[in-house]
Amino acid sequence: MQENLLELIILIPFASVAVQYFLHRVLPARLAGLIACGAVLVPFLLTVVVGRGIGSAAPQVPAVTATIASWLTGGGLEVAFGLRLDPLSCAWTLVVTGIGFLIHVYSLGYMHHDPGFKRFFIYMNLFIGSMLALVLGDSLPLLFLGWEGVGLCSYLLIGFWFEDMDNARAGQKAFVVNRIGDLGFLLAMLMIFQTFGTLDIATVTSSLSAGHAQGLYPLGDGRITLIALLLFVGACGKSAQLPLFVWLPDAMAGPTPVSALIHAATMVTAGIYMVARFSVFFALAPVASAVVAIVGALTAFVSATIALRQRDIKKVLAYSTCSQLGYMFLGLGVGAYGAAVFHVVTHAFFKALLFLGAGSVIHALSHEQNAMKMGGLKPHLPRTHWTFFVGCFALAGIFPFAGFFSKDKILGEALLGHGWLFPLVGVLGLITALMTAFYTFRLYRLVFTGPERLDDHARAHLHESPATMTLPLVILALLSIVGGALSLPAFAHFDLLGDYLRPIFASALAVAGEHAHHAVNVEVALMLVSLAVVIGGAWWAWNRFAEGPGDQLPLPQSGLPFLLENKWFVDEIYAIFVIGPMRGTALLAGFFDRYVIDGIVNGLARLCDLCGAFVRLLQNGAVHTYALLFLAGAVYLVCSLL
Amino acid sequence: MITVVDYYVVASILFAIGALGFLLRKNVLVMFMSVELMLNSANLVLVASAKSFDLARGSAFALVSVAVAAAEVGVGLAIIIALFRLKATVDAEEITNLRG
Amino acid sequence: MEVLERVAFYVMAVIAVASALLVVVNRNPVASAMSLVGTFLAVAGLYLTLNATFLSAIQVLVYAGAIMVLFLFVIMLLNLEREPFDLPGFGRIAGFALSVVLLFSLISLALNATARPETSARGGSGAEIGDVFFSDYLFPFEMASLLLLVAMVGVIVVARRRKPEEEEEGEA
Amino acid sequence: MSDTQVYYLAYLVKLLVVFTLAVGLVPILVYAERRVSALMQFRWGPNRVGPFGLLQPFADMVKLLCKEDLVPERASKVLFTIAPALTCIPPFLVMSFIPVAPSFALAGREMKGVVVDSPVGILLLLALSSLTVYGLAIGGWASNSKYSLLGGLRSSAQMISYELAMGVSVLAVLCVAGTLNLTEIVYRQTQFFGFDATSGNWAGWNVFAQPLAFVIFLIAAFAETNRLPFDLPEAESELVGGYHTEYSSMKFSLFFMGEYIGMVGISSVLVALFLGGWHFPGMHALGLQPGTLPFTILGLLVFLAKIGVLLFFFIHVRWTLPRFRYDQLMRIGWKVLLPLALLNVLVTGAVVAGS
Repeated sequence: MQENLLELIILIPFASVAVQYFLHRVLPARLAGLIACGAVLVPFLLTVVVGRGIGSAAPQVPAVTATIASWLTGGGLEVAFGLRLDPLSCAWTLVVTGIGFLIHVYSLGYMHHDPGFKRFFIYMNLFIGSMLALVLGDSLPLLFLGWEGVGLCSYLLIGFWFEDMDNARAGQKAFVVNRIGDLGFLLAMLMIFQTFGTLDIATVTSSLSAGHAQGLYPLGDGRITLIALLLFVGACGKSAQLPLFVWLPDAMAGPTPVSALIHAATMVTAGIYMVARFSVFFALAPVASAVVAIVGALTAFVSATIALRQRDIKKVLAYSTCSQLGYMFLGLGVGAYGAAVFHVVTHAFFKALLFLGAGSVIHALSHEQNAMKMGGLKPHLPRTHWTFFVGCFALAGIFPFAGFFSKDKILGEALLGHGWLFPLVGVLGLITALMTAFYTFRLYRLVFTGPERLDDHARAHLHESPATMTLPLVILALLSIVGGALSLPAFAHFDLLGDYLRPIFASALAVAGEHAHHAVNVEVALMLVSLAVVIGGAWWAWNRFAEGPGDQLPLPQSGLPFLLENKWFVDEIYAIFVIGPMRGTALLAGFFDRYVIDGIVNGLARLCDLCGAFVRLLQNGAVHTYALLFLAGAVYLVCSLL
Repeated sequence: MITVVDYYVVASILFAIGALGFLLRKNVLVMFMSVELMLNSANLVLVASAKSFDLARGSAFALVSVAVAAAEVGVGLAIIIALFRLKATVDAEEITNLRG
Repeated sequence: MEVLERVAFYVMAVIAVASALLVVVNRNPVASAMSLVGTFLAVAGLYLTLNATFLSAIQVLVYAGAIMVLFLFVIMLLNLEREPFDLPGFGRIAGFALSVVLLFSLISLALNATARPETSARGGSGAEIGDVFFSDYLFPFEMASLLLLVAMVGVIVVARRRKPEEEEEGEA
Repeated sequence: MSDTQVYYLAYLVKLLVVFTLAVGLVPILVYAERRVSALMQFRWGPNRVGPFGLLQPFADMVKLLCKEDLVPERASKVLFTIAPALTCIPPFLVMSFIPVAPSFALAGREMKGVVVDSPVGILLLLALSSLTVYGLAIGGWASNSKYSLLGGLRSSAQMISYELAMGVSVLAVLCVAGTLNLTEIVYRQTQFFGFDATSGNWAGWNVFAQPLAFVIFLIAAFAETNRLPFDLPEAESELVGGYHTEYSSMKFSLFFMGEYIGMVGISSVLVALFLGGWHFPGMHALGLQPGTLPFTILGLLVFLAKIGVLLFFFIHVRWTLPRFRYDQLMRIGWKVLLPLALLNVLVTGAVVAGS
């Protein structure tokens, strides 16, 4: 029963894609949209039903599994289309389908006038299906399949308005950058198969921890470290971490619901999911964990700095997403797996809320995205305004909004850790929190208060968004307010999410050693510190941008502002040091291909041509000749039978 | 006593005559008829052999082959008509170029 | 009775071979076609001597009744003349020689065969063939019907006289 | 004389009876045709030769035989000669498959009321009747005349087309009867209307079980015999005389005969397949013992009477209806009769399979 429901969870979105694809001519747009929404809502409800059944904490990781069909079989390899719903994937599935449903509903309004309405929902449902495959897949290949599937959908949706060359380019960029990460993932997968002889995730992790217990894989084992690092390369690509984060801001070229769903709430957290899924590997590889923590902290910091001066409302949120993802990796790196997952959930709430709110603003202003040309929208967009306001509080991490609890959990684990690394990344995170609060309220002030700086076209069509768009905003806002209750600080002894996930990370924590419980007053003190930092940042921005952008309006020509305005010149550096050499290599390879390889091929072709010229004499077109030869063959056969 | 071998001999002769007709005649239609002749001789062998095993089964085989022959003749004659319209001849030795 | 069987076999065999020869020798295509009808009828008779009654009826119905009428129809439609006689070239001489070799090799192959006892479990009546078709050979049976359908469509497409404007489109 | 010899002798007699029937009916038919047509047109018709002009057909025959036997120049002589014979042979052969009377016991054996009692009789019958077309086509072609050629082409096209509808309508009857043996099919009809209580199958005349098939077969029968309203192959007004334009004398009379024997043959098939063959309601009540010669002769007479009625119908239609146009003819054959017949088979098959 539960198995069948589990299968339904993943099959429904794909079935919906098939229905919409094959019936796209006859299906009315409205009905297609409703089908798409239903195809996300039903899996959500099913997940709730099935997920309730796995809550029991047994020594084994509680899970529901189902095998749809056998897939790859050959040699020692046996991979099935198997699904596995355990606490971790259940959490993710709920986020994906829950937030996904809200965003689908929102899209009904947002994409209402778009000629590609039906296409949009096909892609969206395909994305949901792929994401579920990624999360629910019980084997690495299926995970990889979903991984690539969401990548494809991301590409399709970034370039949704592909008539515009820039959008199409952004899609390509996302795709190519992701490939680099995927290569890492693929290599990791091969190494895992070589090491463990299976690709079943549960088997791999359990055999690793069992092997460690038997002394087979000591702490810091080279092979395990390498696998963990390669996995992290893949996660970097998908989750936009430091060297590979350049695609995410460009991905904002897609429709805003896409940004909310894929590039903030769900797909980009796939990297987190993967690292969390293989937490045992990272626990056994301190070096890899350190790399994760450092990269996460640096990404959080650098992205936040860039977000400080962005003018595009969506770009600010995009860099903020990178930054928050950095937090999550920081958490994973310092061993705060539960806290990282918690942050994924709350971040999904408030970042989806912020993106959708931004979308509502953009929608209202007839696709104006430049925050410098907004201002004073508060009275015009009341519902959008207060939900966005809530989102800002949550993102900035102000008590008692959701972001506060999750962020604080990560920072607490980092700052209170031992050794030189943990406090270092913790401090970086604290500075980032300051900047986060600053740019969040800068954005709020620029958009909703101060003098109106709209151009005439935007002002003419100014209107509050329809209910299909504001209703999801309200729901997400409520979630952003109360979401923190899922996992209160340790001293409150109320940790719903943490308890739920405990069996998943039990083995990893057993390897790394359970974190010591800190004294209540230390934790409270830390909280107060971070709250003070955050409120300080918010206050600073609140005052500074009370009257619009002020001195930020003219483009800076030098100094740090110049660097930040141009995003640390990362794209340009890539152009010179990565793309340039590649172009040269490609040119060389092209030359080789055209003259050497083609020369050989053409030579062979000419040889065949020559042979053909001789054989052609035999084909004179007269049936009788052929018949004669044919009969000669027949006679030969008959005679040879004699 | 008439045995299978006698039928084989008759079928062989018919087959050889069919082959002869196909090779010697220039008229596409007559060539086609020769092909039918060969097909018939093959059927004869089939049915005669089936007597030693399962006549119903052999007849069923032959029946399918008759159906195939019917389809083949239909298509073949249609092609010959189209060819005649194009070239105004049914002489196989004049029809040597695929290009119309 | 056995004498009758022998006589029937020889009469049919001789008619079959003789009219087959006439098919090849006749220079008039209609006469060839009529001779072929004779061959088919004789082969149907041979089927009767083999007890394949159903097949024999089908042979007459399909070959003599339908296929050869179609041949005749086409010959008339094209209004073919007698084929002029011309001297045999290399190809024809070779073809003749090959056919003779084929004849002798086939006959010797046939004579090499040993006659097995005629122990067919089932006869060739319609009911028994129906049994075979609707049990073991249902799929080939359906495929044959599909083939006929496809052939029918194909014939209509190929033999249809195209309208002048379509002709131009085709060439363009 | 041994029993076996008696049996074979009776067999020969049977053969002769059937064939004389076929041939003997021809002059009667010719006479009837002319008298009936005259009646319908308020004329006298032939009434000079013999009493009521009864000897007219024989006078006609003498006339035809005395005519000069012309063979057109550059015609293909062999084919020209065998064509009339080819039209006559198939109807004769068809007659030999018709069970014209019930069987009777003779010399301790059962003597069937049919010349050839084949297990696939109806198939062979259809196969042989389809050979008629060769006579017409060859006759038309061998005459080396455009009228004849067109007549021959038309006839072959027409007969192929209507054979389909005819064959498919017979299929439905076979579904009801469950056998290919004609004797068996007739025996299944030895009740005027109703079911056989023991087998639960239809046991009455097939015309009631298969009215649609009957109508289709009847229409196709007109086309197969080239009778009006389907006599396009020999349409006088368009093609002079169609395939027999160039024929005269005995060859012409063979064509002529072939048409009439064809009518007799197709009527016999109709009677055997649909109208109960030799059976007539109440004939068992006359007190004659089934299986004896008198009963057989009674059956034969019933059969003849039925043929007579059908033949009268043929003649009546000829002098009542105008001729179809060629495209109408083809349309009716392919687009009306064939689909109807197929539908009929489908429905019949479903009903038979269901019961």
